[in-house]
Amino acid sequence: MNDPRTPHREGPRRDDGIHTRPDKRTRLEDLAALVKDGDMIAVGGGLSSREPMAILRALLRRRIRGLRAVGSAHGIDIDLLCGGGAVSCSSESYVGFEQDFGIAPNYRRACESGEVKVDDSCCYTLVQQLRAAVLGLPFMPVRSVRGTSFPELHPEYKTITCPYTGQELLLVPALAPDVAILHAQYGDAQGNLRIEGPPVMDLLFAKASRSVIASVETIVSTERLIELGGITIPYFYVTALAELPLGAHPTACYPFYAYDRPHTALYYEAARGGPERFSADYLQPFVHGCPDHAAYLARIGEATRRRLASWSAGEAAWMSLYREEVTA
Amino acid sequence: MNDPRTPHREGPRRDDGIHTRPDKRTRLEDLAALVKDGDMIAVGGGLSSREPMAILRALLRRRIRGLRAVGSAHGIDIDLLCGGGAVSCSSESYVGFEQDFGIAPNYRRACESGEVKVDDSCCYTLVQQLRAAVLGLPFMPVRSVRGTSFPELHPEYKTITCPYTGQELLLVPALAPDVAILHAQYGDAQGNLRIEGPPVMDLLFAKASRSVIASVETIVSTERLIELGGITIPYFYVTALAELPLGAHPTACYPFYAYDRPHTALYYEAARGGPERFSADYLQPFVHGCPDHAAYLARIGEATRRRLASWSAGEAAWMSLYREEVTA
Amino acid sequence: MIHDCSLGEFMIAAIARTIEDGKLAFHGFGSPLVQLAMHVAKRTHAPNMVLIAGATYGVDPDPPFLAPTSNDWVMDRGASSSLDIEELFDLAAAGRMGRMFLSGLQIDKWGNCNVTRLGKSKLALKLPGGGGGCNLSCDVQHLTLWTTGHRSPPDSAGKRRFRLVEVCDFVTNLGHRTADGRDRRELGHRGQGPEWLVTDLGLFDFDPEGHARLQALYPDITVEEVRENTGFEVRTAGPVAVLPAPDRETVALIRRLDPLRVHEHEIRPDDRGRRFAVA
Amino acid sequence: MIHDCSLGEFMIAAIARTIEDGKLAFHGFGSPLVQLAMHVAKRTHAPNMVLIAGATYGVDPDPPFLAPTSNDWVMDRGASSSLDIEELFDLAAAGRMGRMFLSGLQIDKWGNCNVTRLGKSKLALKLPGGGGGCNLSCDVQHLTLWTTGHRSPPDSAGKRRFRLVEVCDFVTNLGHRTADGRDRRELGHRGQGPEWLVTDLGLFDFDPEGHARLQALYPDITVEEVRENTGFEVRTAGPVAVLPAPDRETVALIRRLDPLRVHEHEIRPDDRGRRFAVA
Repeated sequence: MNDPRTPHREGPRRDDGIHTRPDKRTRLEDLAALVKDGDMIAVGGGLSSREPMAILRALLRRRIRGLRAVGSAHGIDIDLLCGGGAVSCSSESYVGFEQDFGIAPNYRRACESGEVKVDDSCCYTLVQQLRAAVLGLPFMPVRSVRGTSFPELHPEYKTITCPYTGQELLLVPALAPDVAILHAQYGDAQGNLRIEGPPVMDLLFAKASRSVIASVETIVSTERLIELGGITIPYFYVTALAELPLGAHPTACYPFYAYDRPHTALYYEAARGGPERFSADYLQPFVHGCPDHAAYLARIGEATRRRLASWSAGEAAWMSLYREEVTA
Repeated sequence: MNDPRTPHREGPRRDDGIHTRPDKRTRLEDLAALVKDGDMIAVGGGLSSREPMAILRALLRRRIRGLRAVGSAHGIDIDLLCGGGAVSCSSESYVGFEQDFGIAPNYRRACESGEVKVDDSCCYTLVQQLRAAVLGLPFMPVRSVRGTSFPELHPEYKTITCPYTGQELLLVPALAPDVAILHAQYGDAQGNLRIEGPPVMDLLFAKASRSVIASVETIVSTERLIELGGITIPYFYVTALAELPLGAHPTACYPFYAYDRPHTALYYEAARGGPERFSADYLQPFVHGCPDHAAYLARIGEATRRRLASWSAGEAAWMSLYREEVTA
Repeated sequence: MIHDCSLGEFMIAAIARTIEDGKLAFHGFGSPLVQLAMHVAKRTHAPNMVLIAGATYGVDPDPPFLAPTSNDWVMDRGASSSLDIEELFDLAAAGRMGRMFLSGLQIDKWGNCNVTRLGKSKLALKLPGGGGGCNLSCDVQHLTLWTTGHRSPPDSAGKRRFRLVEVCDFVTNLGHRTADGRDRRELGHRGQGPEWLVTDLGLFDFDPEGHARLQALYPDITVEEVRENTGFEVRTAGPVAVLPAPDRETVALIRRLDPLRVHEHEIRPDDRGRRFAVA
Repeated sequence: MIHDCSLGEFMIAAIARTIEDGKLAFHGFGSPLVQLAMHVAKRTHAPNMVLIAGATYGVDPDPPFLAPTSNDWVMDRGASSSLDIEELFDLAAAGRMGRMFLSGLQIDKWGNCNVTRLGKSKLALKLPGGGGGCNLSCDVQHLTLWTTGHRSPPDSAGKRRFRLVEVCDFVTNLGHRTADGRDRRELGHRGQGPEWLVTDLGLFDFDPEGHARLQALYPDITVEEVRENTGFEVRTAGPVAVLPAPDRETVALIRRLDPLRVHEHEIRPDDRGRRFAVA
């Protein structure tokens, strides 16, 4: 506490979820060290876009265990964490590879074996629970969900009679993840982030979580962020960040690169082949066998980077990235 | 209802608050006709910026009566409506002219005479009530407010014991205004709006209200809105709009023009002088004596428009608009 | 010159016909047939529909081609604006979303869908999960259900695993009645529940009790085939019609919208050879 | 060369000293003294404060000059980003806002403020209203109260209308105890209530009971003057100190930040002649 009667002295800092270190840049390994065994994590991006894959690989290299994953529509990110043995509970609303490849193999195996507790949720239920955390409320009301099987999975939901309408409403409790793990196109040293394209749940995750770690394609000046169109997530939500070009690979991070569908096909085949094959054909070459992000980039190769950047050459070039034969 | 067994026929349209007429452009007078006696209105903008003054003047010319005004930080907009006899209840959180001129004279008189029911609210209480409307919920919880005098003014607030924490919480009911009245810098024919600078409560008003009417400085193409930096309020929230350059005068609408402090001083002196003086010195010349917006613009004069646009010439020019002597 | 069309193209047209003009409609992700149906509707009979794209939440996009994944910048090219996830679901919760499309690995007679798990007490197969389907099934005014897996050929032991089942193992998305038979109208939800069910065999609506009711068939399908492949009693109301084939313009439009034939991924390999004369 | 400063400049420095580094702080609108205090703090001892501007909700702005109105683009020039109104109040409600500044036409012994109305049963004077003060007084971790109207000279009948009153006619912003004496801690609010009250006569903190307690005086003011101008018992804890004057750099900074002397509007005309030597 300051004392207005005397010149200013720095008081004790209480943690109130406001992050104000003027320079939050750090190395990937130090970023990953901010996630602890057993943490509830919220992974940004969605499906095949802007997943913080480089950070997730670093978590697996650290042999992290017991994560509880919450989020909406996910795919290779959560499947990889499951395949690496890092997850003990999933409250995601979707983990899969859409109609293109289908069911998520590692996630499915981990759920069916009992290694991962199946605690499925739904997008809006999660939105309301995260909102409750953002608003500092113990719960949020929801009209939907009643009548489905979800309340059986979630004894923490409560039913009340609305004092205004006399109707039944569901209450869902606040959900504050320990760490939000995000990948953005741009950031600055202070931790301001600029996300281009669909933000998915990233902003909500950033506001609801106790800490936020982020990788970005490139760190620029604050002025440059504003020139580019403005800041999506203000710095005071962000704990630390690292510059990791191609940090979302094999998911997309436009405008830098498109979704790497052939790599995802390779991943999927390895995962579908069972734990041993997944370990040998994917985890070893792309995760544990790469001591750092530079080694991963070298493994992926410059030709891949050029191919994925070619989407911007025009519709034909873009479409050719997704042609059937490419996935063979 | 369509029938997938047969070729398509247009079914009956139910009002679900989605506005899809492809061309929503209209004249100011038709826009104002969408507000009815007794409506609950939410006026966009805040304090000295982006108030939809031209629409409010048109409402007074129509001799509208019995409006209930809800909103956060307001000044000349609500004071003018009160001075014109249009308001019967105020749930605003603030109506005044800050430290610069002080108490709002017409608003104060109307409250003290009993003409306007004093139903003051607070910014976040309103945010939560509007949010409840946006979310289709009967209420939202609030932790604050308890212990102040506001619950005495608002018997509709309810207190509950939180089923999660055992703590007391306040519930505030949904508030869905009949009409949101907004002024934006840009719009297109479909009704997309682009607001530059602080959006205040405009977006929340647009989402919570049954209909949305807007004036804009200039109507451009949808493509141009995107080039300018994107759409703030998507078209399907918007009922109708009119192009009214200088439609926020005497409040600011940057980047087009700054706040007209001398005009506001003139307004304030007239209002402080009592109802007769306000009618003679302000309502007559600037509202009832101007049959339309063009007449108002002529009354204000081209020199004023040039003066207010001069802010962009640099800090010295900008500051000179707010020098003390200008207000004399 | 287009003379015939595929099952996928036929289904897209059938789904498109369930979409009204002037309403806000949303497709989820992983559902190219529905994505295409919405684009067809917008470009034919429903020009004033508000088309919200799944995953990107782009408003009225005009993608140059369909990508094999929904959350791709391809999919929101040409959008005039985009919603965030909160706004999208708030619109539904407030009763402002006119139509949404849902499916499942199990769909029961009341239109409940299961995309969560097979196996009631013991987990036999973990499915990907329903995304926002649970919430939207309650909130959205009208639902169109669809599946490309109605046909359930017997396995080597002669046993069929039905897609259309008597009771779902888990109710991810709410239909007209809960697992214990409660009418959804008692629950006070915003939405009125499933209105149509479009399958690879035919079209169902729902009777006043909330039970699926066969209304029409593809030209190459019989009522008997539907009965064989359905895990619940197949009710009808009078004679069963034949679904109208799409016209040539609609088929041409679909081919232009999906040059990579992404939607064929949703069609079972056995059904990819079915051809239908266009109208 | 700066040798002395005005009451406004002295008060700005005193308010600035209540602001911590590394916290999120917010000034409302219509309060130039507080706006300037926040900019002074940010540019001196609290460089890592998150400075949120009232009305514009700009984050860390650097206005070229103070405008006479808070919701002016002048006021958010140089901001790196801006919050919307929901986000700003959510931050407070979640206990993440470190400090806010509140005032009133009545401030009572518990730090309750009235900006709504004079007259208990009958409305005698309608005040502008509290904006978001009611919510923020409950939610924000620490409050600094301020007023430039502590001095309450007697009117022609010899009667004083106190700014610092025994009981507010209406509690717009919550202090340490409710009108009926309940301790705010019983209410479970996020915020800890008023920490400091800076007036034109002196500085108060609050004792363990939650009652205002005189801590320090301006160099030209006596305890007796404070008693005469205060509507409740003036408590003290030991000897009353003299407030430290701002240093020359701080005074120069204020003059650079507010070339139009907008903050003088807040100072009563009688007090505009008070001068103080700088430190």
